[in-house]
Amino acid sequence: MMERPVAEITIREAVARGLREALDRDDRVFLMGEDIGRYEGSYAVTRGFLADYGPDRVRDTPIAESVIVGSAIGAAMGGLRPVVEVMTINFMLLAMDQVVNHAAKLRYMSNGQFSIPLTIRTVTGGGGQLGATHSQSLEGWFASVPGLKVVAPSTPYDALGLLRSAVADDNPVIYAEHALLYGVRGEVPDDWYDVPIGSAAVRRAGKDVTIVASSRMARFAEEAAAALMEKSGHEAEVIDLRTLRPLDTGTIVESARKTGRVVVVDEAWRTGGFAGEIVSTVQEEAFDDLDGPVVRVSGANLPAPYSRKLEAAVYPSPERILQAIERNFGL
Amino acid sequence: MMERPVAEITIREAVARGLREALDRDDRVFLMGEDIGRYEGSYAVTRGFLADYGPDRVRDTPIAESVIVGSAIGAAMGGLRPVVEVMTINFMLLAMDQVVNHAAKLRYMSNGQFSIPLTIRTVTGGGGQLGATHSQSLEGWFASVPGLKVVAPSTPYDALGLLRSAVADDNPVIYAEHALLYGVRGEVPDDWYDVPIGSAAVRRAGKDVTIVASSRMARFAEEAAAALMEKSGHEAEVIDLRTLRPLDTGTIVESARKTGRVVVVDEAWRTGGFAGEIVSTVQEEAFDDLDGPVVRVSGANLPAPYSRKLEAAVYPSPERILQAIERNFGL
Amino acid sequence: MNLQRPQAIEFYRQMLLIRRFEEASSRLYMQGKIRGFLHLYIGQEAVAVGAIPALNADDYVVSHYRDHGHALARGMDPKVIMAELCGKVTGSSGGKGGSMHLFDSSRNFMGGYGIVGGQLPIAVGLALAVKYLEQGRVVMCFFGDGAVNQGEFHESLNLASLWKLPVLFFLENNLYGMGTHVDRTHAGGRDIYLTAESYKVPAAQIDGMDVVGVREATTEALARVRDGGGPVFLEAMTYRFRGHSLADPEEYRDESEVTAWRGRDPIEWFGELAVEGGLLSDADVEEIAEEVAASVRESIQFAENSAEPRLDTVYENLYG
Amino acid sequence: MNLQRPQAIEFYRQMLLIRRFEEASSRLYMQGKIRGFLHLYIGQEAVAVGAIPALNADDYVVSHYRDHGHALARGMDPKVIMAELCGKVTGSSGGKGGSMHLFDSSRNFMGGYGIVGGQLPIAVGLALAVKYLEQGRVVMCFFGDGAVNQGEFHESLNLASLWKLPVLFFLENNLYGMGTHVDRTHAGGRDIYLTAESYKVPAAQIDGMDVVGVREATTEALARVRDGGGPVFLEAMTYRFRGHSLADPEEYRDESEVTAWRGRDPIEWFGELAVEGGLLSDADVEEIAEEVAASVRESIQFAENSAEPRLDTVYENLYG
Ligand SMILES: Cc1ncc(C[n+]2csc(CCOP(=O)(O)OP(=O)(O)O)c2C)c(N)n1
Ligand SMILES: Cc1ncc(C[n+]2csc(CCOP(=O)(O)OP(=O)(O)O)c2C)c(N)n1
Ligand SMILES: [Mg+2]
Ligand SMILES: [Mg+2]
Repeated sequence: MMERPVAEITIREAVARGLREALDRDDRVFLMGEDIGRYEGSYAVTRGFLADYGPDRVRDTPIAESVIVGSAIGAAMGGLRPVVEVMTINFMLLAMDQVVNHAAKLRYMSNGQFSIPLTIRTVTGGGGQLGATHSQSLEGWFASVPGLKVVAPSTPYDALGLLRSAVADDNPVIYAEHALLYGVRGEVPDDWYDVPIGSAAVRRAGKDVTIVASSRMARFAEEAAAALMEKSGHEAEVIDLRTLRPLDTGTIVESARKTGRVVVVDEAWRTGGFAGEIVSTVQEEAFDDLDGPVVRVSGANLPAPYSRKLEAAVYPSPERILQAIERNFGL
Repeated sequence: MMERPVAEITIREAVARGLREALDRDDRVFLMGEDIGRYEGSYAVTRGFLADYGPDRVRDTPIAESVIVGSAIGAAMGGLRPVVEVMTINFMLLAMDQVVNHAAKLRYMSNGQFSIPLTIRTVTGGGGQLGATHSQSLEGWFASVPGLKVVAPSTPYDALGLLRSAVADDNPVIYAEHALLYGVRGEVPDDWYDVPIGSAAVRRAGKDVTIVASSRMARFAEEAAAALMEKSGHEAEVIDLRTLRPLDTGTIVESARKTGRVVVVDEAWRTGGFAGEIVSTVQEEAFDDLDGPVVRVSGANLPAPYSRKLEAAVYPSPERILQAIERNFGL
Repeated sequence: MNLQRPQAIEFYRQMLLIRRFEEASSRLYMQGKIRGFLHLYIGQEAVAVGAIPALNADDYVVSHYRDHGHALARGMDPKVIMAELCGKVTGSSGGKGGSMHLFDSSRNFMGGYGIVGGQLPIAVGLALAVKYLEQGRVVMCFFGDGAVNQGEFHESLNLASLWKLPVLFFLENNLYGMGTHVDRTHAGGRDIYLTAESYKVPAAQIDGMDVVGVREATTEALARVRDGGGPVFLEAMTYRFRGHSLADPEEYRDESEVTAWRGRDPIEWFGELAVEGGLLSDADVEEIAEEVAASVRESIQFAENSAEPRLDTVYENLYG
Repeated sequence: MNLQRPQAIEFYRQMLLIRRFEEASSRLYMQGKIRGFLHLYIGQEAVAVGAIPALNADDYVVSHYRDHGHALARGMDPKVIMAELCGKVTGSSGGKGGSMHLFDSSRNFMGGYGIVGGQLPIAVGLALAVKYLEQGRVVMCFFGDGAVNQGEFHESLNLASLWKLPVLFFLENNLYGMGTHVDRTHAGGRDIYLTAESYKVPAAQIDGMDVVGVREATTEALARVRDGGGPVFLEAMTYRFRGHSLADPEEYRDESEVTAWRGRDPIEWFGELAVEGGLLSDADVEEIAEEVAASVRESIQFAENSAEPRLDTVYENLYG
């Protein structure tokens, strides 16, 4: 069989491609959000969409996150498959009730009479000096809510593959794009594929230590793994979760059993962060194989300060991951 | 010294007493919330308050959680010490932005120019067959936010002592009352005391296993400990966290080192729940002393079903705690 | 009163069914067979019965936590509702939803929402789907005077008006949100429909105790919504005769106010009028009463004889 | 124009300071010395300068993320603002806040809010404190046309009106929320002040390019608020000459619209008028320009020469 061509595109382009496909393949799909039309997206993902699909399918909304999300839920109940953009995950705080009390619960409370095929795209993460109100990583909260699914791609391949799965899913999916990954390039086949929700990727195989992360932190994990190899020749296995809910515990636990050493990297605030779920699961399932405690490398317990220097101090970095491995496991 | 009298009162009475004291002692304290005045509180905590303190200090609000909390934040910046009642923690979802982006961050973002001496009383927990939208335990989310403090008393003594500390605190404190604990009775001294925020209580000393919990789950833990003793003579140490943020890790870790076996009980959804924080901390700090993995007994990964039978299946119970101890530790 | 006999029978029967059903559920609550929060519709029957049957079968109804009356008026089976209130497997959600969260997809009864104001964006979204799919349907969305002050009210009216969506916003102004009088919660005053007009939504206030008037106003409003000009807003002035929920100590309303409104009981009032006007005979009234009583009895028996849900079904229908 | 020379000098100087300050911050942004989101106030200077200095020293000002102009008009030191924008330890928040989150407690400048609409409840709460403490102060709260559609706008106007709180709600209607025209976001239409009236809040629309008119309207409104009758609402029609932020590709506005509004430049317009009317001489204008340029230069130097915050201070001022 001849190999089909494979293109190098950015995550931004991968998301845009996924959205266009979704619009092309199914009339019930439409996009809705602040400044996605005329302005073409605050992160320029929907450039050209309004011109190509028109205002019925690419809907600019008022700045009113609660009714944006709530009406998308209603539209989903009414037979559509909305793909909503909430400009950043920080603004999801204004739509929390609709997400948690309605999107996540309507199917269960109606005992399956209604389902909510809704994708909420939103932008997560810090590191861009946007200050405390604009730099949060709240996807862990959503990942704790039964009824939701949560994905957070870190490559163009996954961005497209997971978007396909999200749009095809009959459940509400939070699709978190990292603000600082839009320009990341990677190969994406022309052939159709998808990335199933709930499957992690082993980015790099290794036998000495497991690094578990998602989104931008997964890229940091790869860098740390490369640096570790460089520095001491130790092999880190890097697991990119890709999906936070449902969590691919199988892949995590298998790796933990193999390496006996696990580092969880999480951009969110350390205390109460989703890293705690992974730590808990690993020590529940692989306790006897562990050489020592599962280590967390998390965001500091601080609102993000604006100053570049201070901000750099509060987020995980490849260096900090490497240090944690060295310090805790003597590798 | 002669002992001052000690009265048996309910948690409801303890909270009411603390509120009255706060109103009596400091003119800057006022109460605000839905139906706290004329209706006298949906859980009858503020009975008689409107008559005694008048409508300036006991303020009925419209049903508008965001402006209730947001205006309390503003009032705190303006020199008052508001004590807000958000009828239940489920409705906090509508005030999330104000709590997370403002109450928690204003002091830090202004580099200490402003502080937010605000207490938000709210009602948490399930088990009352109120259905999925009214049965959540979201205090763990708040406990993950830097800038907030979170307390969750389980006795009248702590309810009063922690309320005193909350009202005296210059930071925003989420004070979570469990819906099903209002009638719990306990001794409360007439003498002044407080319960400092950030200190857990060892409810029962033991050497065989540590049970960590808060709010209603702490009471379940005590029941389970008693049952364990009864059944097999094993001693469980019960730690009632009382405060979720800042977490009293010292008390937890010390006990974990002693017993080597730890169970964390959390009413919230298992995946991503705050229990994960405690598990992570314990295995980080006491790994070498642990006999086996830290065990979580949590709420099911489900919206709360209404039916009594189904609902009973999704929450932890003393029996389930006991079973978890027996199954995991062979006690 | 320009009314035919079959219509009068329907009005009377449906209102009485709601009344008797609610009385029964109140009794079951006292017996501990229904639990949680229970919000009765007693006193407001003329609104649901005047409004909802004016819809087509494929239109949507969106309610809040005080939803039994709306569900019954939409034709939901009393048995299935009662079973839900009792947490039985035969309930509309198999016991998973409860009183505040009734759903019936076969009747486009879209819920049952426990969060004050939370149903408004949902209704707007349903209307968006209707318009997008060119279905020609209408979404009738109920809410109380208390919900009007939530931010979502504002966001929803604005969006529906902006996008000219087919929603009939149906406010049941019973003067209280739980224990707080509307005069103490809404700056615009008691005439909330005036607030709606600021969104360029045509609005009117009607007597919510007069089932005939409600039907007339609803029919007119629905025609207007179907015309495609966007949402319409109706404010029905009404009163709940009982407490906010069965947990309500009810100490915030003057005896005299309650008595005055009870004097305007929508069922008695309509019954008397219909009998006087020769539309209903005393025999009709009695027959309907018996029929309704039987139906309610049947619903209780059905609920009590139904099984509790099986434990192993608890994880069902979380994801689809 | 009934205006004295000192006043004219002040108007011109303050507006020009904002303009030059913003131009400078734009340059520093291009040089990578300011980062994150940067929202310039250029074009809207007449609003801040007309409105804010009409306040007393103990009144409160609440702003949003487009806050430099408000901060400067309130008398915040340009050096301290510029240092904050550059993330330096000498900044108003020691570099922890950034452009969207300016604060100056000594001037009751209460922030700097990054969440659209989020500042409105805060302002209402400040007003509640003022009334509770009988301080006789006023809270002046700025927000944009985009914020009007947030639920918190509704909740805040309602509560302030209901409780008759001393807030002057100050809408800067620059016709766009980011890239979306107000006609496509607000059902009530472009005249948003009419919406405010439905909350029983006295409201007026004014020309936001005319600093004198803004001052007059503000002074009148403030007197009214101080009278204790509750909030007042002013809508200043204005325009931002630059993009929403420095990340804005600016493709959503017609060239002709931008040109027309630039033709109404509030600083040029006032300068010409004042010179024609003999209130300012050409020499004055030149002198002010130099003074302002020096002040801005000084602010840049100050910021650039200031140290970055020390790493070990990062945990400071989280809790008090
Ligand atoms: C967001 C939210 N806040 C508070 C409540 C508690 N609550 C339930 S019903 C109610 C009163 C609502 O009054 P109204 O909208 O007038 O409807 P009515 O009960 O009169 O039918 C309140 C405060 C809730 N369910 N949701
Ligand atoms: C809740 C929320 N949603 C979205 C944003 C992103 N955002 C920042 S400014 C803005 C436009 C606001 O427009 P307007 O209120 O008119 O103020 P202007 O920028 O014109 O001064 C948007 C959408 C935000 N900061 N907060
Ligand atoms: Mg009401
Ligand atoms: Mg604007």
